[in-house]
Amino acid sequence: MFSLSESGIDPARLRRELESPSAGAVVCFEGRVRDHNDGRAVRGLSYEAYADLALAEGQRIVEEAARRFAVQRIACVHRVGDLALGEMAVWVGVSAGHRAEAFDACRYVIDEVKARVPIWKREHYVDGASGWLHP
Amino acid sequence: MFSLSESGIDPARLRRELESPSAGAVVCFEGRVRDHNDGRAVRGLSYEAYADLALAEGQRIVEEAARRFAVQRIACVHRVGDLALGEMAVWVGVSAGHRAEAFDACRYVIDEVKARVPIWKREHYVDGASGWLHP
Amino acid sequence: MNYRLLYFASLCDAAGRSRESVASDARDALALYTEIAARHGFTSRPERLRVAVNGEFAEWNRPLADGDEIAFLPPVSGG
Amino acid sequence: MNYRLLYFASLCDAAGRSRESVASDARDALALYTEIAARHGFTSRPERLRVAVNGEFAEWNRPLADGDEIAFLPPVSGG
Repeated sequence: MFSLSESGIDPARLRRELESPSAGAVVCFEGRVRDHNDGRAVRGLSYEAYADLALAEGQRIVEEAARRFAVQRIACVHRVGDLALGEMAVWVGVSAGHRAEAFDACRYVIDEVKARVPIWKREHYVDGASGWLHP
Repeated sequence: MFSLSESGIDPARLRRELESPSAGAVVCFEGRVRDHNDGRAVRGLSYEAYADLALAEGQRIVEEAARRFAVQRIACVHRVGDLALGEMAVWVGVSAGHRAEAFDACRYVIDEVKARVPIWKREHYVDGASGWLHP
Repeated sequence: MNYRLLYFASLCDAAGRSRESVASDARDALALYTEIAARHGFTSRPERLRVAVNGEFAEWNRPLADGDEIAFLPPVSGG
Repeated sequence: MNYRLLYFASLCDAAGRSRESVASDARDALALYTEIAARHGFTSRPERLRVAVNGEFAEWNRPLADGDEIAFLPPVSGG
């Protein structure tokens, strides 16, 4: 399940949705707002999403991961709007019978989300400037 | 930091110890007691450790991971004693500037802990039998 | 034909708006982008962008229909 | 020489105890294991085990000193 959130991500709540009696392994990834990027001091950032397409593409990625890897549950949430330093920008959680699949599926989801989901980051720098990141 | 715990693992508390303003990525692994193994229904398990050596070897693994990968903090806790279904047996958390290193270090720690740290699992089966797992 | 256009991130900044309706003779996404880029001064070449039509990714040669909603998408940077 | 022995997991079950002190003429870890395995009926061949001396992993040919604490370790199964 892929979703967008306009407010703070609650990993404990999301984590509970991965519960399964046959899940021997859970792997979670958190992406957070760092205090620097490419040598510039960052004071915060904003994410803008093309929401309809982001939700559809995020869900496709989750379903791809579920087909490729022997996992039980997958959840991914991406923030939109303004984030302060240290806030969670994205969370991915995977439960599986065994750890290899949990790691691989979690990595797949975050890699593909970053590559494909129409979300854009604007960094706000300590020096007052800001800019969109378009890799 | 590697430790053994005789009581339930609290991932939220452990997670807070990984905080760092320059950490853009956090990866956590949880190993949990599954309701089956090799086709047998499991009702719980016990872990026995050679505590002195387990702590020394676990700490060596954490330090190896810190040298090999560009990470910021690493923590690992392994339970000992009796565990019920669904309880957390082991937790590994890694914070890093970037996700590749966080994933790789987390994977390294759990793989090496399972291979090298003197801890043994006794499974208790629903049919009343129990046995040590010595892979 | 009448199209609804959506702009995101740097293209939104360059266009000075997040959406607009346009009347255009362009019959595919690439022709429409060329026309719109000239009007708003977009400097990104289409190879750097992706295009979506009616909420789904599409090819640049995708024929357009009256009333389609088109978005030109800068390289994404989520996560 | 006097040695302190620690037993874990299946070896603890087989020995019926988790520790004991022994007097032995064995001068290295392998000789000591051979002697102890015969006494307690351990069926594991030493290649399947690891040995630790005084809380650190050691080689099987490690010479032993009076008072050493020796543990024969079954394959681990943590995690």
